[in-house]
Amino acid sequence: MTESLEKAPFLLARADTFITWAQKNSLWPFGSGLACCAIEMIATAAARYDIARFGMELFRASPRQADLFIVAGTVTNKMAPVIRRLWDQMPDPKWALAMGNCAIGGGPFPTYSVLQGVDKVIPVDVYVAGCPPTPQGLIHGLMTLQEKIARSHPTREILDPDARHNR
Amino acid sequence: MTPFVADFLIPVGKIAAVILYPMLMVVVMIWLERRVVALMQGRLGPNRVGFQGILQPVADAVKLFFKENIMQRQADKFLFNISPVLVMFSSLLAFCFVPLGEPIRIGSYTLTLWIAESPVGLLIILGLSSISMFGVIFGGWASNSKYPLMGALRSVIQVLSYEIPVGLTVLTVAFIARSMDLVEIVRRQESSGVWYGFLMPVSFVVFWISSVAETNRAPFDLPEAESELVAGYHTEYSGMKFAYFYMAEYAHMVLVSSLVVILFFGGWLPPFPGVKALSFLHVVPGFVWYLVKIMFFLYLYVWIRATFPRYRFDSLIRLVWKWLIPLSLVNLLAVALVRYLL
Amino acid sequence: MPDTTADRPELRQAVDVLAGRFPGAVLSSAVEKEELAIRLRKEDLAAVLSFLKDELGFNALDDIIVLDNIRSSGDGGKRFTVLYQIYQFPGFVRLRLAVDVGENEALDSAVPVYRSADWAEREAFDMFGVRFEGHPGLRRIYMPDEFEGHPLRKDFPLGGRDGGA
Amino acid sequence: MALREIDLNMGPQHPSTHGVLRLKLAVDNEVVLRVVPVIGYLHRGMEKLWENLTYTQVVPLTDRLDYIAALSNNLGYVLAVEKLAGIEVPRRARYIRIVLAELQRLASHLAGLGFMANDIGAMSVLLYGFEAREGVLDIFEEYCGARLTVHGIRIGGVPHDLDGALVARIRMVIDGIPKRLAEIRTLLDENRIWKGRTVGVGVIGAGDAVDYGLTGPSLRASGVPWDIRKDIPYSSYDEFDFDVPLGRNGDVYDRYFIRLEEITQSIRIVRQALDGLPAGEISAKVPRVLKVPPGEVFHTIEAPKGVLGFYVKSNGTDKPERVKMKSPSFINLQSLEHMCKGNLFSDVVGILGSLDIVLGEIDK
Repeated sequence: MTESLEKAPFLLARADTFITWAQKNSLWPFGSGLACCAIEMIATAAARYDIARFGMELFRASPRQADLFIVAGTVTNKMAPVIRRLWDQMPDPKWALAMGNCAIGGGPFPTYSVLQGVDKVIPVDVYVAGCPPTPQGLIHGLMTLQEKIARSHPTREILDPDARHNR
Repeated sequence: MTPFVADFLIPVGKIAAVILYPMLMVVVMIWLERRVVALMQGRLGPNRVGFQGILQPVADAVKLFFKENIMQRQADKFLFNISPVLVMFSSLLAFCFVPLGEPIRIGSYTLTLWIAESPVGLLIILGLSSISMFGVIFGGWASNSKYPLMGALRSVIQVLSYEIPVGLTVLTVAFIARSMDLVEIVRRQESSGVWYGFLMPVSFVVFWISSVAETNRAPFDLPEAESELVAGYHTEYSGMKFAYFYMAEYAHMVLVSSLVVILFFGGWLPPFPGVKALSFLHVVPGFVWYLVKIMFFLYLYVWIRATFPRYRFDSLIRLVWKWLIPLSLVNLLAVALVRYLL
Repeated sequence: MPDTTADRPELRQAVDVLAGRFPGAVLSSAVEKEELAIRLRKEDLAAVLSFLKDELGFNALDDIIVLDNIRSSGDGGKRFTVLYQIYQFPGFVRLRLAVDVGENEALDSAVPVYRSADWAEREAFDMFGVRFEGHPGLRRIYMPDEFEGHPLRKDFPLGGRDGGA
Repeated sequence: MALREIDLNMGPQHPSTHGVLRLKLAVDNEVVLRVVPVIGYLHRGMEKLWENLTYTQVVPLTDRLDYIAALSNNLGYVLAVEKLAGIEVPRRARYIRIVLAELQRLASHLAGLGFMANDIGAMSVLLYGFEAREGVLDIFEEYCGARLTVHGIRIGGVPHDLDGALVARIRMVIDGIPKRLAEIRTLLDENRIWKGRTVGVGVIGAGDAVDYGLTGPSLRASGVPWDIRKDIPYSSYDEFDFDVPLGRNGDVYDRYFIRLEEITQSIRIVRQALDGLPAGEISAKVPRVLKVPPGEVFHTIEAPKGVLGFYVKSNGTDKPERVKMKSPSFINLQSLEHMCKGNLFSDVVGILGSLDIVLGEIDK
């Protein structure tokens, strides 16, 4: 089954385009702020930068309804299990964005209590560097994620559930 | 007109319309809300997908359709699955009884702009909107989680309390119109020459406030108060089931706005139906007047949401039991007295 | 810079009153960088604190600070020094009380005197392992309960015991 | 409706816990019986880290404590080190610091008011507050390139001078703020729902407030006149004319009002500082590797959240022996249970918002 799908028949390709169009234009972020970066994340949603333009202003408070996990801030060892659990509570398809140096690799805190990079507990799609990244930086990261989604093939994952894990 | 068209195509078309029309209104409403709230807050709002972002709700719906449906292990599976359907179904069903205008004559055939006409249409709609409350309760309870449970509890108390003033004010309209048929109510407003909203402002105000509360909208959005209860009764819902709750909420708002327009603002009648000098307003089709009025009340919803903080639970209940219910009782007596004397 | 504490007669007086009231309790007192610091005997801490609060009007506690003396106290000194930073207002006088405490000794809790000492003492316990007797719920505050060791001790490595997570 | 007591877990991920605070609540239906805050989910081991860094390297890390008011943290730490090392800061630098610190207070209060209003359901106020705050962040960006973690105050002085263009810009921004405040006040001040949610909610009396060690706007809302800028002036604050607004009832509404008033006072101070900006150096001569003679010092300043203290102990090397931070939010949060008990569940988020806590400085 997988081989026959490699070539992506015409109809499936159209379906992919349609589904990814919806997915990339309706990325509802999970309203999870951890530290400093959360303030810049809110600033990105506020009037000056307004990610609502991309249809992303519906910050969902419940992980069940979110598509995008913006890990905004320092992840400590105490918080890491919670992050993993929230990630598991999010329904597929889902994406993660590591915002800021702390989430990417511990940032300026090489200490006993800080997790050195959130990619140790959840898979990250896009990394946005900065301490904290500016709102422009975050928007660039979000647009990069949109491009990544546009290149994905959701129909394959629907027809072959194992493909999701090989993504 | 062949019997095939009259007996089969038109009913099917109407059934399709009764699903499509609310859905279309929901799409417009979601877009309107996000744009208008954004503009009120000095933002732009969705403007990337389609013309001015009008396709944004479509993208959201398609995306939600392809999301995973999470079912927790401890949830009551039957109730958990049935409640979004119940909510959506009752909202859509209510639209069967909402007339969109006077019957249209096409040759010998009369096309009615409603699916079902009932002498007690008003009661049925009120009953159906109460059924949607069960969806909320079941959903909150079946999730087997604390925030949804608290949201459901709040919803029960809130909706039960606010049903009373709604019922009492609807009675005043029925008294004056001597009918519970929605088409008849509009016709009476035409013949009496004055919209009931101006005749009975107290009824209108009480009905409008209570209806906003019944739809769980700001400032009465306690059952899904985000800063307190995360997402309220639908916290555990994902994917399409969540979309049902989400769309049903907007469908309910459209329904309530339609009711307000029909009961108090003359439905599809142009302004001042009795004034001869303004008869040129009849040039505009009734349906347009109807939509414009509904849009105005939907806009009010959005305006209120962008302006007011949220009520606290005790003051919410105090408002209804100490103010709205006594007020609507007095109002009912006054209307009955006037009706009796005239 | 206005001098807030040094050479204030009433402060001198306070030290004298303290020394008179609790003979032997005041081990030393010094004004450094315009701040008055008094070193106390461990046993008298609770009594001195409540005396300072009730009778001299030091009505608020800023913070409880712990120092690890492992590098400097090899010669039989005690491992930790606990500093109580208190102040009074109106009047705006600051005072620092210092108490030495060994690794296996416990201090009297300041919570009955200053309610704001609650979390500060939990922090001291979490970070240094200093125990406070009479505290209403002495448990870790920052680190998870199952964490081993006390991170701010000088012999605790920066990256953690397992060399960083 | 009698319901048995429910234990409710709020956080560490919850929309209104301002980050990663966790509250263990016991509620009976809607009435709060107990509130136990659990903190430490953002504990980054700052104090341990500081002991391994030089005095100057610590400064940028203080930005990450109270990240809504980074410059106030800079100022608190830098003043403590300067006091310990005996560095005399030029008067122009002190004035520039005051301009920056007061702008930071303004930005912090605007954000704080917004979060508080958002918790109570007035979503638009958050966006109005943030829009007004953006103007201040623009100033910081022009001053040193960063928006949030500014690192705009260095040991010995400030890194950059205020030139004419920047001064003009600051004047323009602070002239625009009162109009923004008026918008917020129109929405909230006399709003019945807002007053119902805030007046008489989360009351803490003056005696209890002092007993719990409350500081900052939350203490002044209870009517206690305790503002370090006035009472133990630091960094030339004694040369400025400003008022300390006081509340009467110590409820959420008063805390909201105090913040509004403090914004007005901050604007006053900034205007005075810009008008009287003295000429001269912007930084003292500080050796590249700063070695501080042995000693210890505890210095406090009035940060936007309350009294911020830094205890610095030096051992003669270029690294501090111990730096301890007394964070205002850490102390203020302790009084949460006192304020919440017996109130409704909905009030907890409002009270928490009115305390204006930042987890970065609580957890360090």
